[in-house]
Amino acid sequence: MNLELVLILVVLTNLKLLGSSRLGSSIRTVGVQGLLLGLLPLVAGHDLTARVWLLAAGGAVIKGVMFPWMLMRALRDAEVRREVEPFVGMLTSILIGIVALGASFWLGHRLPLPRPAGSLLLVPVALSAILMGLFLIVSRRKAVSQVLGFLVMENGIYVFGVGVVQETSLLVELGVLLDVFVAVFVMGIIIFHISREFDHIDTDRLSMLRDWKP
Amino acid sequence: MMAFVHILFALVLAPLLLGVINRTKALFAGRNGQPLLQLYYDLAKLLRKGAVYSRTTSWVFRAGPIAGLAAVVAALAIVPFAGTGAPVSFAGDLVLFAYLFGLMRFFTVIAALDTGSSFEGMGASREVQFAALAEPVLFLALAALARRTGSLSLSGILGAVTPSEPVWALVAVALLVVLLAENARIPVDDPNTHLELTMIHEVMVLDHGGPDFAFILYGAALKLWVLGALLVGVVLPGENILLSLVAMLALAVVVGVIESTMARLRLLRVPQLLVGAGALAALALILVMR
Amino acid sequence: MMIFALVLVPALAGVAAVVLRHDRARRALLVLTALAHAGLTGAVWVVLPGPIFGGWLALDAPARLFLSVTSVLFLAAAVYAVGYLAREPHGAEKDFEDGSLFTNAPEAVFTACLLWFLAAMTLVTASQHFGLLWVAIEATTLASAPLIYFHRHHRSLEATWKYLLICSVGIALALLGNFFLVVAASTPEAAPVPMVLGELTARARQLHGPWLKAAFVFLLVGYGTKMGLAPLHTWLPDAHSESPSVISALLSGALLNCAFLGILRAHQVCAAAGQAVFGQGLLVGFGLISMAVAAVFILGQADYKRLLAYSSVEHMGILALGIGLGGAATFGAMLHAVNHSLTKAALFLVAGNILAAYRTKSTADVRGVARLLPVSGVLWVAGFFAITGSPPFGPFLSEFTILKAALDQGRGAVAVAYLALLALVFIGMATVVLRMAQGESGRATQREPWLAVFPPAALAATVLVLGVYVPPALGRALQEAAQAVGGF
Amino acid sequence: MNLLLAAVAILVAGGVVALWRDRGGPVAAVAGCVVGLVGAGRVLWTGATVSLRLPWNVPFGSFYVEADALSAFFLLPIFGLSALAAIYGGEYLAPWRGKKSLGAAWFFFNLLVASMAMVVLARNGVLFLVAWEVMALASFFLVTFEDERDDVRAAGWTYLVATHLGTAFLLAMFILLGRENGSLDFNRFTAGKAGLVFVLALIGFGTKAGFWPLHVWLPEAHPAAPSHVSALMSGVMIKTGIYGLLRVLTLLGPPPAWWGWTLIGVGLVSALVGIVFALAQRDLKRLLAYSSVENIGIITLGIGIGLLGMSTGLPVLAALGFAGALLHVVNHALFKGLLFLGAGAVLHATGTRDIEHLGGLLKKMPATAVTFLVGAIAISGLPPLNGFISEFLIYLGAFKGGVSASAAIAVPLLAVITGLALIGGLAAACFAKAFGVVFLGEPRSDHAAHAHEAGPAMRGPMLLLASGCAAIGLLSPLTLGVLTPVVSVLTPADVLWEAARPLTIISGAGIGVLVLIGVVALVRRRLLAGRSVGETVTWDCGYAAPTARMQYTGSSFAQPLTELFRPLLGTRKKFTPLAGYFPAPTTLTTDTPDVSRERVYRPVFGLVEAGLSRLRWLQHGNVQLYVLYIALTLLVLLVWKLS
Repeated sequence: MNLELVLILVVLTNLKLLGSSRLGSSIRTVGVQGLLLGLLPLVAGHDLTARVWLLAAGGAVIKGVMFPWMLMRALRDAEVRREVEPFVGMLTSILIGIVALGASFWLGHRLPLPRPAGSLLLVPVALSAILMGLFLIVSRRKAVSQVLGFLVMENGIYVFGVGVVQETSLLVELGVLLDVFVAVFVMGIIIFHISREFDHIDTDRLSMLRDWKP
Repeated sequence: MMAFVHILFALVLAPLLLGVINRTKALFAGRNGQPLLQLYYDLAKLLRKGAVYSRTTSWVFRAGPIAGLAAVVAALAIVPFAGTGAPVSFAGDLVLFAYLFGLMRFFTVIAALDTGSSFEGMGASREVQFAALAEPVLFLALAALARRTGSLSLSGILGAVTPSEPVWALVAVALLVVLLAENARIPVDDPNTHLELTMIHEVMVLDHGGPDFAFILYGAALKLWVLGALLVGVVLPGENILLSLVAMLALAVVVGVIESTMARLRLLRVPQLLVGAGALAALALILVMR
Repeated sequence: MMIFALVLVPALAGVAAVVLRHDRARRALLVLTALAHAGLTGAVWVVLPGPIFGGWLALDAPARLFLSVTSVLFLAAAVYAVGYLAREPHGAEKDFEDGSLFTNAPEAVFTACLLWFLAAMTLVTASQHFGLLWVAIEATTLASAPLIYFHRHHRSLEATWKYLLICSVGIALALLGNFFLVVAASTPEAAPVPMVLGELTARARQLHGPWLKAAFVFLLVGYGTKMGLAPLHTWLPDAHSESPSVISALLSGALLNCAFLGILRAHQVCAAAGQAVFGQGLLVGFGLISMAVAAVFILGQADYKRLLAYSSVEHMGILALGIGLGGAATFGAMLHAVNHSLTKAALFLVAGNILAAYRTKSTADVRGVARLLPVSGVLWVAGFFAITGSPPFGPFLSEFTILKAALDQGRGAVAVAYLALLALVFIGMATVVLRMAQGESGRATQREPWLAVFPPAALAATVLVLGVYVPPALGRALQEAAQAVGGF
Repeated sequence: MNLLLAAVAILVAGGVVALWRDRGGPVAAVAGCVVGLVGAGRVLWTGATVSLRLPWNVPFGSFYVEADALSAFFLLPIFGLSALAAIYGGEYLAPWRGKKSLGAAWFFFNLLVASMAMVVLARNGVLFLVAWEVMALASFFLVTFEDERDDVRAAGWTYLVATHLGTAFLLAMFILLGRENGSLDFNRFTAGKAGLVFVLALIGFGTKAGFWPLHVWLPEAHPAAPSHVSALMSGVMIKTGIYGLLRVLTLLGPPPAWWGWTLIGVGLVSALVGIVFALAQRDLKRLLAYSSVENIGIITLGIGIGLLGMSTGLPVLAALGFAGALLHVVNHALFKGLLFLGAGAVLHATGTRDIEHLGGLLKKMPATAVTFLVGAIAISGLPPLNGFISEFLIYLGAFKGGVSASAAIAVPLLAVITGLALIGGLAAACFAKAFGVVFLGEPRSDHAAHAHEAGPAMRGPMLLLASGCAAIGLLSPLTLGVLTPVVSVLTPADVLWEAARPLTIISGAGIGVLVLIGVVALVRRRLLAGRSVGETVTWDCGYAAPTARMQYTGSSFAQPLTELFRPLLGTRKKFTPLAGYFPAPTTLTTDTPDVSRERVYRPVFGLVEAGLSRLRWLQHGNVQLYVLYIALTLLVLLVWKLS
């Protein structure tokens, strides 16, 4: 199992996310992606210290297990199944995803790493994940899928962090993980409240607060 | 010395001018007309009368004629006559000269408003309108003369007149219009109309009687004399007193002729007349700038 | 040690607030913690504690400044909160806008989050390590989200959701920015530079240019989202208008400053690396855009809490502009940060009183505040004049300083835009605020609770004093802070 | 200096005290003003410039105050009129006692006086701006004293916005002045970019002074304020704008000619527009406000002539222009203060400012009427009162220039003279209307019919001001002694004595006129002694039952002139013409809103607001959209900065 492969799998999972309308499967996909990221520290060419193992384990558990579980619960409370009419159709989404991929390769080309990392794919993949995550947030209606988008973005950053950055201290990385965990946790709570308050979780209808009176 | 003589002349002869004007008009109308000294008789009679006041009026009404007369007498002290300087003369006295008439007018107007009569209000309103337009003309004319002669006092200006130039003619015409307007003569106002609606000056003094009215008539006569003296000084400089006096009478005749040959302008046209006079004065000003 | 205490005291107090049973005890705890924190902060001014954790935590000049502002505001807010919580009903209450029933979050949660919020903000000010700074800022988001959702009705829910999502996205970008910074710091020729501010600025010359620029862009956008720079400000009016006024006061007065501090740190590194111009150009741009956007929404604003929120956007713009202009403007920006925090907090607290008395946030339905609530009315008008930069209040001096810097540098266009936008905002606010304050209220004058008027009054008084006299100690602190971020 | 600062301190302290004991307000105000008058008088008497400079702990600030002749000269009307206004206000505000907090009113009153004094004394940019803005705020709160009325609130808003925008220009101006030396102390200022600074000063100070077209706030705010405040604002506060302009001119060095021409133009237009609009008003205080625009115009005209004299090397022109302007500042403070106090007395007695509802008040309130008449004559610039003196100096300056200077300068100057003459005529008409319609004839309404004379505390100040008008008019040569050192701050003034010698004769003539009046009056009395003096109704063409409604109204009195200036006024008429042989009763209503307000400011504000509200869709409410903003911003920055 080598780095390149993991990265490519990450990209594929992202594309699948863009293409799928079933929330359940999307969550599972994100879970898979999480597990892949768990592998990342081990294959990124660091020397395998306890720190790296810990990082891998933490990543895998939180990103691969906790998040999907929490989101699944939120989904159950909200009893919704699929992303109905998103702002951007599935096919277009995939196309845009590919465009984003291209863009991130361009960006990666513009930003050569001062010190070569494990793979040339690292930076573009990370950036593409971030862009696709943003795109998911912008283009989807359901709160859950926006959280998914946020996670994809987060994962992209994680890829970059783990793959490129060696020197960050464990404390910071665990802090980051913890923060993200709490963030998703709170989001889960809010989603639960939303579903109770509005008996739907379409965030585009969460737009009472505005200064534009059409 | 001479200066005070002139004041004496003015005080004595001013009413005569109106007599002359009326005789001239009578002549044109083929009437005998009233005697030359009619105004003297009127004054004498009025001064001997009592007075009747409207209950509406207050002390302002009584003060009007007094202040008016005082102001015009003061103005009289500023105009030179027959080339000799006036008793009071200083740089910029022409401003004081003009503003004394303003003071006179102000009191006449508020005295008129004091009666609460709509007719007198109407007259007052017209008076201030025409005066507001006549004053700039007067100033333009005087400015032209001041520029030409390099002096800022009436005495200085009239002392240095060289009437051979066209400028003086223009100024003279402008001053004549001002004189007619200020003294409520045709073509601006008809002194002996009998319809209040058409009067300006007359209607303002409808309610005055007795000594007050005498003051008003006398003040009006003096005003005519003062402006006349200015005009005569412009067209006919020279030391010769007799000549100047004759010129004054001639001016009265001219006014009479104008009154007999012209009709009173419609009130809406009067501003145009004054603006026209202003144009002449302005032209004079441009000419003296060379 | 002292820094440690500053962070730990509120954190532990927060835990205690969860376990405590009685409301009174909890409120006492809140005020006591605030006092303790303020006391410690005061002590910091006397004896400056040295850095700990190998320089990860330290109180340099900017940190001291922002820490003090935060602490003062929190004290005022805590006192106000006691009265506020006492006023708030416990059972279900009727929403005054659409009449739906809703309940408040349990007071324990509220107080606890409030205290953790303070802890997080303290950590932000104290942390010199970029990673730690990021963690702390994200923590402020998480701690404050439940506070915004104190009134559990759908509007505050919506506001919280937007706040959480938008800020998380922004913060995530900031995280990437941090990683970029690490990359920029690890060049092959030299040993990698640790992420501690001191080290970075000291060895800034060997940072990798393009990556540093990219890092700055990401940090600016990320923390800028949190700071409320337009067009990233979108969460701000919603959160401020829907959260309890005491929270709005803290968000506007303290939290935005913390995000601003994050940007300042990044700017410090840029400046040290000789990339100052690059960053300053961006800051000037963001500053003017923010002021313009704020002006757009302040003109004819129908909700007075949103009005104050947009005014915060405007003033964040002014801060960015000040740093962007650099030089003397940096001092102005620092001074303005202090002035704005105090004034805006006072205004939000007063807005809370008005809201309590009129039960509406719509400016159209509020009349005669000066008659109904004499003290709040006076504070409302005074605060308006202060926030719009009229003498003799503090903000005038800082805004004037920034203007002077702009003109002295010959940036006429910037100065003109700055003045024009300030004037626009003034007109907009004057229209709303005066309409509210003046006229007949149609009701009998109310006696205002001491706890509700004293905190804003104290803050307003401070602003007035700062307008006519800048204490030398503060002046020095501002000077040092300005020098620390590359100005003077 | 100490006396002046003490005066300011007394005023501020008294203001604070007034918050608790409002009766302390006027007392402290009078006390402070008296002390201040003594201080200012000392400066003018000794002719020594006193100054004080203390460090002040704000950015670029220093507590640097100085009283030279110019400052002291402006302090005289400030303190003098304020003291009288305070006495007057004590009685004027009495009806509100208990209904409103008079304490606040007096707090702001004293603050206003103190800040005006500080504006004149300040020699540091920050200090000046603080005083300037405190002055604006204090007066704003005084204007909105009756804030339960919509028109008052609207007026307050207009005033606040106008003054704030004006201040913005001053900020820039001071910074530019202090740019080279990095200090905002006046003595460190340098005249770089003088032209720009002049323009900024013209706009910034012109807004406060009320130059056309920056005057829009003036006719709104002055009527709205309580009358003693209107008197103060119109009498002295707007003069601080003139002071500022003069002070800046002293810092800018030798002026180019175009500054002079600009001021002359601005002054002429302001004066003409001001008086024409004043003629068209039927609200007494609004009329007075517009006439303030006119007088400010005359003052500006004088300053312009002064600058022209400096730039063209005609010292006489310069000295006369400045002297006239400065003297008119004091004169206007006297008679405009007097007139506003009179208007206040009328309002106080009748409850209306609409002159069409007044009339016949002379019999009800004789003292007010007499003083108002004095003010009216004086403001019309008629001899023998003070208005004529200052206008005469300006006339004389213009004439001297027009007579001696080259044509390029002379022609415009003589045109200016014509303009002044027209303005004078219109002013006389305007105030004949104001006095005549309000005080003469029969009462036009019950309000007027049941009026009562004002109390002693209100009459006293009016009498004092009236006698002030007479004194300056009849003793004008003495003013030169005060004016010369003040003028010499701006330009060499030694020529002034020579040039202004006519004042002696003028005052003589004035006294002469008064004597003549006395003589004629005596004659009249002798004549009427023992003769029948009857009473009857006014002659109305034999219609013997005149009613008050048959009187000429103010509007109809002014109609011929307003008709003449219709294109300028844009008066709106609503009239349904009579029809048929037996026409139904019909009405004619006219109103004259401010043209620049209606045709310029309102549309512009409307456009800006409409344009900006289009951008509101930015805050659309969709969180997706908001995240999109973030993404786009990021992409734009990356693409822009990294490629």
